[in-house]
Amino acid sequence: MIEITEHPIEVQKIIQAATSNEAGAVNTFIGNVRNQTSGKKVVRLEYEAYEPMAVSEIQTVIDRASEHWKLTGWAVSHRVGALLPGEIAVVVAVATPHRKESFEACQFIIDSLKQTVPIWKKEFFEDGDQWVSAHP
Amino acid sequence: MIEITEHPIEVQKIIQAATSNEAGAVNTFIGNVRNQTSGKKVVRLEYEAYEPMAVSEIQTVIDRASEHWKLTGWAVSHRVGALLPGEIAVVVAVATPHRKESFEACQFIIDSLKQTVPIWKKEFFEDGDQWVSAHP
Amino acid sequence: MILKIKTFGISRDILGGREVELDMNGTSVGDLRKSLSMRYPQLDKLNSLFIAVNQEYAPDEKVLTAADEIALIPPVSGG
Amino acid sequence: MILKIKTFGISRDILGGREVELDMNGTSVGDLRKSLSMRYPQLDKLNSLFIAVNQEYAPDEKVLTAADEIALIPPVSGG
Repeated sequence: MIEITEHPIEVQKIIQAATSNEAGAVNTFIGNVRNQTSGKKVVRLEYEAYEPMAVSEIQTVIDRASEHWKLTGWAVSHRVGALLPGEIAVVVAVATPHRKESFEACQFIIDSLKQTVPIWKKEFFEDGDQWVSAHP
Repeated sequence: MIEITEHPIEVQKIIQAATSNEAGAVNTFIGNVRNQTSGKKVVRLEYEAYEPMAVSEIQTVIDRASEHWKLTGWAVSHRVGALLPGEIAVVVAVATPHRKESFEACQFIIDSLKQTVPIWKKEFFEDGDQWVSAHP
Repeated sequence: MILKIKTFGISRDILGGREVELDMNGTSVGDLRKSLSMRYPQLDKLNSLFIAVNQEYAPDEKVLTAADEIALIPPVSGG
Repeated sequence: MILKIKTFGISRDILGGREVELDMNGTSVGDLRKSLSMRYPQLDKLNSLFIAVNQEYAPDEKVLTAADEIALIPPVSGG
Protein backbone atom coordinates (compact mmCIF):
# COMPACT_ATOMS: atom_id res chain seq x y z
CA MET A 1 0.00 0.00 0.00
CA ILE A 2 1.34 3.41 -1.01
CA GLU A 3 -0.46 6.54 0.10
CA ILE A 4 0.14 10.26 -0.43
CA THR A 5 -2.41 11.98 1.76
CA GLU A 6 -3.54 15.41 2.89
CA HIS A 7 -5.09 13.89 6.02
CA PRO A 8 -3.38 12.88 9.28
CA ILE A 9 -1.67 9.51 8.85
CA GLU A 10 -3.24 6.66 10.83
CA VAL A 11 -0.24 4.68 12.06
CA GLN A 12 -2.26 1.66 13.14
CA LYS A 13 -3.77 1.37 9.65
CA ILE A 14 -0.34 1.47 8.00
CA ILE A 15 1.05 -1.19 10.36
CA GLN A 16 -1.96 -3.41 9.73
CA ALA A 17 -1.58 -3.01 5.97
CA ALA A 18 1.98 -4.37 6.28
CA THR A 19 1.17 -7.23 8.65
CA SER A 20 0.21 -10.76 7.68
CA ASN A 21 0.34 -14.18 9.32
CA GLU A 22 3.81 -14.86 7.89
CA ALA A 23 5.21 -11.70 9.50
CA GLY A 24 7.40 -12.64 12.42
CA ALA A 25 8.76 -9.09 12.58
CA VAL A 26 7.30 -5.71 11.70
CA ASN A 27 9.48 -2.62 11.78
CA THR A 28 7.85 0.79 11.57
CA PHE A 29 9.50 4.14 11.07
CA ILE A 30 7.55 7.28 11.93
CA GLY A 31 8.93 10.67 10.91
CA ASN A 32 7.50 13.57 12.89
CA VAL A 33 7.72 17.30 12.27
CA ARG A 34 10.32 18.67 14.66
CA ASN A 35 9.76 21.95 16.48
CA GLN A 36 13.21 23.25 15.53
CA THR A 37 15.87 22.80 12.88
CA SER A 38 19.48 23.75 13.57
CA GLY A 39 18.23 25.52 16.70
CA LYS A 40 15.71 27.66 14.81
CA LYS A 41 12.06 27.42 15.84
CA VAL A 42 9.84 25.84 13.17
CA VAL A 43 6.32 27.29 13.02
CA ARG A 44 5.00 24.89 10.40
CA LEU A 45 5.99 22.85 7.36
CA GLU A 46 4.50 22.43 3.94
CA TYR A 47 5.02 19.27 1.93
CA GLU A 48 4.35 19.06 -1.77
CA ALA A 49 4.51 15.95 -3.95
CA TYR A 50 4.58 15.25 -7.67
CA GLU A 51 2.02 12.67 -6.79
CA PRO A 52 1.91 10.08 -9.58
CA MET A 53 5.70 10.05 -9.86
CA ALA A 54 6.08 9.94 -6.06
CA VAL A 55 3.90 6.83 -5.97
CA SER A 56 5.85 5.13 -8.77
CA GLU A 57 9.23 6.07 -7.23
CA ILE A 58 8.14 4.66 -3.86
CA GLN A 59 7.14 1.49 -5.72
CA THR A 60 10.62 1.40 -7.30
CA VAL A 61 12.18 1.67 -3.84
CA ILE A 62 9.96 -1.19 -2.58
CA ASP A 63 10.89 -3.31 -5.61
CA ARG A 64 14.58 -2.71 -4.92
CA ALA A 65 14.10 -3.66 -1.24
CA SER A 66 12.25 -6.82 -2.31
CA GLU A 67 15.31 -7.89 -4.31
CA HIS A 68 17.44 -7.76 -1.15
CA TRP A 69 15.05 -8.92 1.58
CA LYS A 70 12.01 -11.17 1.77
CA LEU A 71 9.21 -8.72 2.49
CA THR A 72 6.01 -10.42 3.58
CA GLY A 73 4.29 -7.05 3.63
CA TRP A 74 4.90 -3.31 3.53
CA ALA A 75 3.09 0.02 3.55
CA VAL A 76 4.25 3.60 3.01
CA SER A 77 2.30 6.76 3.73
CA HIS A 78 3.50 10.34 3.19
CA ARG A 79 1.57 13.40 4.23
CA VAL A 80 1.32 16.52 2.05
CA GLY A 81 0.01 20.01 2.78
CA ALA A 82 0.56 22.11 5.89
CA LEU A 83 1.85 20.33 9.02
CA LEU A 84 2.50 21.56 12.55
CA PRO A 85 5.33 20.42 14.84
CA GLY A 86 4.52 17.03 16.34
CA GLU A 87 2.47 15.88 13.36
CA ILE A 88 3.45 12.76 11.45
CA ALA A 89 5.02 13.39 8.03
CA VAL A 90 5.84 9.85 6.95
CA VAL A 91 5.29 6.25 8.04
CA VAL A 92 7.05 3.20 6.63
CA ALA A 93 6.07 -0.27 7.89
CA VAL A 94 7.86 -3.42 6.73
CA ALA A 95 7.18 -7.02 7.67
CA THR A 96 9.66 -9.87 7.27
CA PRO A 97 9.94 -13.39 8.68
CA HIS A 98 12.87 -12.43 10.96
CA ARG A 99 13.72 -9.29 12.89
CA LYS A 100 17.11 -8.26 11.49
CA GLU A 101 15.72 -8.00 7.95
CA SER A 102 12.80 -5.88 9.12
CA PHE A 103 15.20 -3.23 10.45
CA GLU A 104 17.44 -3.33 7.38
CA ALA A 105 14.60 -3.16 4.86
CA CYS A 106 12.73 -0.39 6.69
CA GLN A 107 15.87 1.73 6.98
CA PHE A 108 16.70 1.16 3.30
CA ILE A 109 13.20 2.25 2.28
CA ILE A 110 13.12 5.48 4.32
CA ASP A 111 16.71 6.35 3.33
CA SER A 112 15.94 5.79 -0.37
CA LEU A 113 12.62 7.60 -0.14
CA LYS A 114 14.41 10.69 1.12
CA GLN A 115 16.87 10.55 -1.77
CA THR A 116 14.73 9.80 -4.80
CA VAL A 117 11.02 10.38 -4.22
CA PRO A 118 9.75 13.71 -5.62
CA ILE A 119 8.43 15.27 -2.43
CA TRP A 120 9.49 18.71 -1.20
CA LYS A 121 9.45 20.29 2.22
CA LYS A 122 9.26 24.00 2.96
CA GLU A 123 10.08 25.15 6.48
CA PHE A 124 8.35 28.21 7.90
CA PHE A 125 10.17 30.09 10.65
CA GLU A 126 9.02 33.13 12.61
CA ASP A 127 11.06 35.35 10.28
CA GLY A 128 10.88 33.61 6.90
CA ASP A 129 10.75 30.32 5.04
CA GLN A 130 12.92 28.05 2.91
CA TRP A 131 12.74 25.01 0.65
CA VAL A 132 14.82 22.37 2.46
CA SER A 133 18.06 21.23 0.77
CA ALA A 134 17.47 23.39 -2.32
CA HIS A 135 20.71 25.37 -2.06
CA PRO A 136 24.24 24.49 -0.91
CA MET B 1 7.23 2.73 30.18
CA ILE B 2 7.88 -0.98 30.76
CA GLU B 3 5.02 -3.43 30.68
CA ILE B 4 4.74 -7.20 31.15
CA THR B 5 1.15 -8.02 30.34
CA GLU B 6 -1.23 -10.95 30.02
CA HIS B 7 -3.48 -8.88 27.75
CA PRO B 8 -3.09 -8.16 24.00
CA ILE B 9 -0.53 -5.41 23.47
CA GLU B 10 -1.94 -2.14 22.18
CA VAL B 11 0.66 -0.96 19.67
CA GLN B 12 -0.72 2.56 19.36
CA LYS B 13 -0.49 3.03 23.14
CA ILE B 14 3.14 1.91 23.19
CA ILE B 15 4.08 4.22 20.31
CA GLN B 16 2.35 7.15 22.01
CA ALA B 17 4.15 6.43 25.28
CA ALA B 18 7.48 6.78 23.42
CA THR B 19 6.55 9.89 21.44
CA SER B 20 7.10 13.48 22.51
CA ASN B 21 7.44 16.83 20.77
CA GLU B 22 11.21 16.47 20.55
CA ALA B 23 10.90 13.17 18.70
CA GLY B 24 11.82 13.63 15.07
CA ALA B 25 11.96 9.87 14.56
CA VAL B 26 10.15 6.97 16.18
CA ASN B 27 11.17 3.41 15.39
CA THR B 28 8.92 0.57 16.47
CA PHE B 29 9.65 -3.13 16.43
CA ILE B 30 6.75 -5.57 16.67
CA GLY B 31 7.48 -9.27 17.21
CA ASN B 32 4.61 -11.54 16.20
CA VAL B 33 4.05 -15.23 16.89
CA ARG B 34 4.93 -17.11 13.71
CA ASN B 35 2.79 -19.98 12.50
CA GLN B 36 5.82 -22.21 11.99
CA THR B 37 9.36 -22.67 13.23
CA SER B 38 11.94 -24.54 11.15
CA GLY B 39 9.08 -25.69 8.93
CA LYS B 40 7.11 -27.19 11.84
CA LYS B 41 3.57 -25.91 12.44
CA VAL B 42 3.20 -23.96 15.68
CA VAL B 43 -0.19 -24.40 17.39
CA ARG B 44 0.44 -21.90 20.19
CA LEU B 45 3.14 -20.40 22.39
CA GLU B 46 3.40 -19.81 26.08
CA TYR B 47 5.54 -17.03 27.49
CA GLU B 48 6.57 -16.90 31.11
CA ALA B 49 8.47 -14.08 32.84
CA TYR B 50 10.28 -13.65 36.13
CA GLU B 51 8.39 -10.43 36.25
CA PRO B 52 10.18 -8.09 38.69
CA MET B 53 13.58 -9.11 37.34
CA ALA B 54 12.35 -8.87 33.72
CA VAL B 55 11.26 -5.27 34.37
CA SER B 56 14.58 -4.35 35.99
CA GLU B 57 16.61 -6.08 33.23
CA ILE B 58 14.64 -4.20 30.55
CA GLN B 59 15.41 -1.00 32.46
CA THR B 60 19.11 -1.96 32.43
CA VAL B 61 18.93 -2.42 28.63
CA ILE B 62 17.25 1.00 28.27
CA ASP B 63 19.90 2.61 30.48
CA ARG B 64 22.64 1.08 28.34
CA ALA B 65 20.94 2.34 25.16
CA SER B 66 20.65 5.81 26.72
CA GLU B 67 24.42 5.89 27.16
CA HIS B 68 24.89 5.39 23.40
CA TRP B 69 22.00 7.31 21.88
CA LYS B 70 19.91 10.31 22.86
CA LEU B 71 16.50 8.78 23.53
CA THR B 72 13.73 11.35 23.79
CA GLY B 73 11.31 8.56 24.67
CA TRP B 74 10.87 4.78 24.73
CA ALA B 75 8.39 2.08 25.68
CA VAL B 76 8.66 -1.69 25.88
CA SER B 77 5.81 -4.16 26.26
CA HIS B 78 6.11 -7.95 26.46
CA ARG B 79 3.18 -10.32 26.51
CA VAL B 80 3.04 -13.38 28.78
CA GLY B 81 0.66 -16.34 28.88
CA ALA B 82 -0.77 -18.31 25.95
CA LEU B 83 -0.47 -16.76 22.48
CA LEU B 84 -1.73 -17.90 19.10
CA PRO B 85 0.05 -17.42 15.75
CA GLY B 86 -0.36 -13.84 14.52
CA GLU B 87 -0.58 -12.37 18.03
CA ILE B 88 1.93 -9.76 19.16
CA ALA B 89 4.55 -11.02 21.62
CA VAL B 90 6.68 -7.90 22.04
CA VAL B 91 6.71 -4.21 21.07
CA VAL B 92 9.67 -1.84 21.41
CA ALA B 93 9.23 1.84 20.48
CA VAL B 94 12.12 4.31 20.59
CA ALA B 95 12.09 8.02 19.81
CA THR B 96 15.19 10.06 18.95
CA PRO B 97 15.80 13.45 17.34
CA HIS B 98 17.11 11.86 14.10
CA ARG B 99 16.18 8.74 12.20
CA LYS B 100 19.41 6.75 12.10
CA GLU B 101 19.65 6.66 15.89
CA SER B 102 16.05 5.48 16.19
CA PHE B 103 16.85 2.36 14.14
CA GLU B 104 20.11 1.66 15.96
CA ALA B 105 18.67 2.12 19.45
CA CYS B 106 15.53 0.08 18.76
CA GLN B 107 17.55 -2.79 17.31
CA PHE B 108 19.97 -2.69 20.24
CA ILE B 109 17.08 -2.87 22.70
CA ILE B 110 15.28 -5.82 21.09
CA ASP B 111 18.57 -7.69 20.53
CA SER B 112 19.62 -7.16 24.17
CA LEU B 113 16.15 -8.01 25.47
CA LYS B 114 16.33 -11.39 23.74
CA GLN B 115 19.72 -12.09 25.33
CA THR B 116 19.36 -10.98 28.93
CA VAL B 117 15.74 -10.50 30.00
CA PRO B 118 14.32 -13.45 32.00
CA ILE B 119 11.41 -14.40 29.77
CA TRP B 120 10.88 -17.91 28.42
CA LYS B 121 8.98 -19.20 25.43
CA LYS B 122 7.48 -22.66 25.05
CA GLU B 123 6.40 -23.76 21.60
CA PHE B 124 3.47 -26.17 21.22
CA PHE B 125 3.38 -28.29 18.07
CA GLU B 126 0.74 -30.77 16.97
CA ASP B 127 2.88 -33.59 18.37
CA GLY B 128 4.62 -32.09 21.39
CA ASP B 129 6.20 -29.01 22.92
CA GLN B 130 9.59 -27.55 23.81
CA TRP B 131 11.20 -24.71 25.73
CA VAL B 132 12.96 -22.64 23.07
CA SER B 133 16.79 -22.54 23.18
CA ALA B 134 16.98 -24.65 26.34
CA HIS B 135 19.14 -27.40 24.86
CA PRO B 136 21.96 -27.46 22.29
CA MET C 1 9.79 23.22 -29.93
CA ILE C 2 7.37 24.56 -27.34
CA LEU C 3 7.10 22.45 -24.18
CA LYS C 4 4.85 22.60 -21.14
CA ILE C 5 6.91 22.17 -17.99
CA LYS C 6 5.54 21.23 -14.58
CA THR C 7 7.36 22.82 -11.67
CA PHE C 8 7.71 21.78 -8.02
CA GLY C 9 9.29 23.13 -4.87
CA ILE C 10 11.77 25.93 -5.42
CA SER C 11 11.65 25.49 -9.22
CA ARG C 12 8.08 26.80 -9.12
CA ASP C 13 9.25 29.96 -7.37
CA ILE C 14 11.98 30.43 -9.98
CA LEU C 15 9.83 29.76 -13.05
CA GLY C 16 6.82 31.55 -11.56
CA GLY C 17 4.00 29.06 -12.16
CA ARG C 18 2.78 25.49 -11.77
CA GLU C 19 3.09 24.84 -15.48
CA VAL C 20 5.25 27.03 -17.69
CA GLU C 21 5.64 27.06 -21.47
CA LEU C 22 9.16 27.17 -22.81
CA ASP C 23 10.34 27.49 -26.39
CA MET C 24 13.49 25.38 -26.40
CA ASN C 25 16.35 24.97 -28.84
CA GLY C 26 17.14 21.33 -29.73
CA THR C 27 15.26 18.14 -28.88
CA SER C 28 16.97 16.37 -25.95
CA VAL C 29 16.73 16.66 -22.18
CA GLY C 30 20.29 18.07 -22.27
CA ASP C 31 19.14 20.76 -24.72
CA LEU C 32 16.21 21.55 -22.42
CA ARG C 33 18.66 22.01 -19.53
CA LYS C 34 20.59 24.58 -21.59
CA SER C 35 17.45 26.49 -22.55
CA LEU C 36 16.25 26.51 -18.94
CA SER C 37 19.64 27.65 -17.70
CA MET C 38 19.71 30.58 -20.18
CA ARG C 39 16.21 31.70 -19.34
CA TYR C 40 16.29 30.99 -15.57
CA PRO C 41 19.91 31.31 -14.38
CA GLN C 42 18.81 30.86 -10.74
CA LEU C 43 18.26 27.17 -11.49
CA ASP C 44 22.06 26.78 -11.74
CA LYS C 45 22.39 27.68 -8.07
CA LEU C 46 20.41 24.64 -6.88
CA ASN C 47 22.09 21.64 -5.30
CA SER C 48 20.73 19.52 -8.14
CA LEU C 49 18.07 19.59 -10.82
CA PHE C 50 16.68 16.48 -12.44
CA ILE C 51 14.22 16.38 -15.27
CA ALA C 52 11.41 13.85 -15.26
CA VAL C 53 9.81 12.75 -18.51
CA ASN C 54 6.50 10.92 -18.23
CA GLN C 55 7.04 10.57 -14.48
CA GLU C 56 10.48 9.00 -14.70
CA TYR C 57 13.94 10.46 -14.15
CA ALA C 58 15.34 11.09 -17.65
CA PRO C 59 18.97 11.11 -18.83
CA ASP C 60 20.29 14.06 -20.86
CA GLU C 61 20.31 11.96 -24.05
CA LYS C 62 16.57 11.36 -23.99
CA VAL C 63 14.75 12.92 -26.94
CA LEU C 64 11.62 14.90 -26.13
CA THR C 65 8.33 15.37 -27.95
CA ALA C 66 5.69 18.03 -27.33
CA ALA C 67 3.39 15.29 -26.01
CA ASP C 68 5.72 14.30 -23.15
CA GLU C 69 4.88 15.16 -19.55
CA ILE C 70 7.93 17.10 -18.44
CA ALA C 71 8.66 18.11 -14.84
CA LEU C 72 11.50 19.83 -13.00
CA ILE C 73 12.74 17.95 -9.93
CA PRO C 74 14.79 20.24 -7.67
CA PRO C 75 16.48 18.64 -4.61
CA VAL C 76 13.88 16.41 -2.94
CA SER C 77 13.29 16.65 0.81
CA GLY C 78 10.53 14.20 1.69
CA GLY C 79 10.42 12.15 4.86
CA MET D 1 21.93 -24.15 54.57
CA ILE D 2 18.37 -24.62 53.33
CA LEU D 3 17.40 -22.29 50.45
CA LYS D 4 14.15 -21.65 48.65
CA ILE D 5 14.74 -21.59 44.91
CA LYS D 6 12.38 -20.08 42.33
CA THR D 7 12.30 -21.94 39.03
CA PHE D 8 11.35 -20.80 35.51
CA GLY D 9 11.05 -22.33 32.08
CA ILE D 10 12.65 -25.73 31.71
CA SER D 11 14.25 -25.51 35.17
CA ARG D 12 10.77 -25.79 36.67
CA ASP D 13 10.18 -29.02 34.77
CA ILE D 14 13.52 -30.38 36.00
CA LEU D 15 13.13 -29.37 39.67
CA GLY D 16 9.41 -30.17 39.69
CA GLY D 17 7.90 -27.05 41.25
CA ARG D 18 7.63 -23.26 41.22
CA GLU D 19 9.63 -22.94 44.40
CA VAL D 20 11.83 -25.78 45.61
CA GLU D 21 13.75 -26.16 48.89
CA LEU D 22 17.34 -27.32 48.63
CA ASP D 23 19.76 -28.19 51.41
CA MET D 24 23.06 -27.01 49.94
CA ASN D 25 26.67 -27.55 50.94
CA GLY D 26 28.72 -24.34 51.19
CA THR D 27 27.61 -20.71 51.03
CA SER D 28 28.36 -19.27 47.57
CA VAL D 29 26.50 -19.24 44.26
CA GLY D 30 29.22 -21.55 42.93
CA ASP D 31 28.53 -23.99 45.78
CA LEU D 32 24.81 -23.83 44.97
CA ARG D 33 25.59 -24.73 41.36
CA LYS D 34 27.44 -27.87 42.56
CA SER D 35 24.58 -28.91 44.87
CA LEU D 36 22.03 -28.36 42.09
CA SER D 37 24.14 -30.32 39.62
CA MET D 38 24.45 -33.29 42.01
CA ARG D 39 20.75 -33.38 42.79
CA TYR D 40 19.44 -32.46 39.28
CA PRO D 41 21.99 -33.68 36.71
CA GLN D 42 19.62 -32.71 33.86
CA LEU D 43 20.48 -29.06 34.54
CA ASP D 44 23.96 -29.73 33.15
CA LYS D 45 22.46 -30.46 29.73
CA LEU D 46 21.09 -26.93 29.33
CA ASN D 47 22.71 -24.39 27.00
CA SER D 48 23.29 -22.17 30.02
CA LEU D 49 22.09 -21.70 33.58
CA PHE D 50 22.41 -18.44 35.44
CA ILE D 51 21.50 -17.85 39.03
CA ALA D 52 19.75 -14.66 40.06
CA VAL D 53 20.03 -13.36 43.60
CA ASN D 54 17.53 -10.70 44.64
CA GLN D 55 16.52 -10.26 40.98
CA GLU D 56 20.04 -9.71 39.65
CA TYR D 57 22.40 -12.02 37.78
CA ALA D 58 24.90 -13.21 40.40
CA PRO D 59 28.54 -14.29 39.96
CA ASP D 60 29.73 -17.63 41.42
CA GLU D 61 31.66 -15.81 44.18
CA LYS D 62 28.56 -14.23 45.67
CA VAL D 63 27.79 -15.43 49.21
CA LEU D 64 24.19 -16.43 49.90
CA THR D 65 21.97 -16.09 52.94
CA ALA D 66 18.70 -17.88 53.64
CA ALA D 67 16.90 -14.54 53.24
CA ASP D 68 18.00 -14.04 49.61
CA GLU D 69 15.53 -14.40 46.74
CA ILE D 70 17.19 -17.03 44.58
CA ALA D 71 16.03 -17.97 41.08
CA LEU D 72 17.26 -20.27 38.32
CA ILE D 73 17.56 -18.61 34.92
CA PRO D 74 17.77 -21.22 32.13
CA PRO D 75 18.37 -19.94 28.55
CA VAL D 76 16.03 -16.99 28.01
CA SER D 77 13.89 -16.82 24.88
CA GLY D 78 11.80 -13.68 25.09
CA GLY D 79 10.94 -11.48 22.14
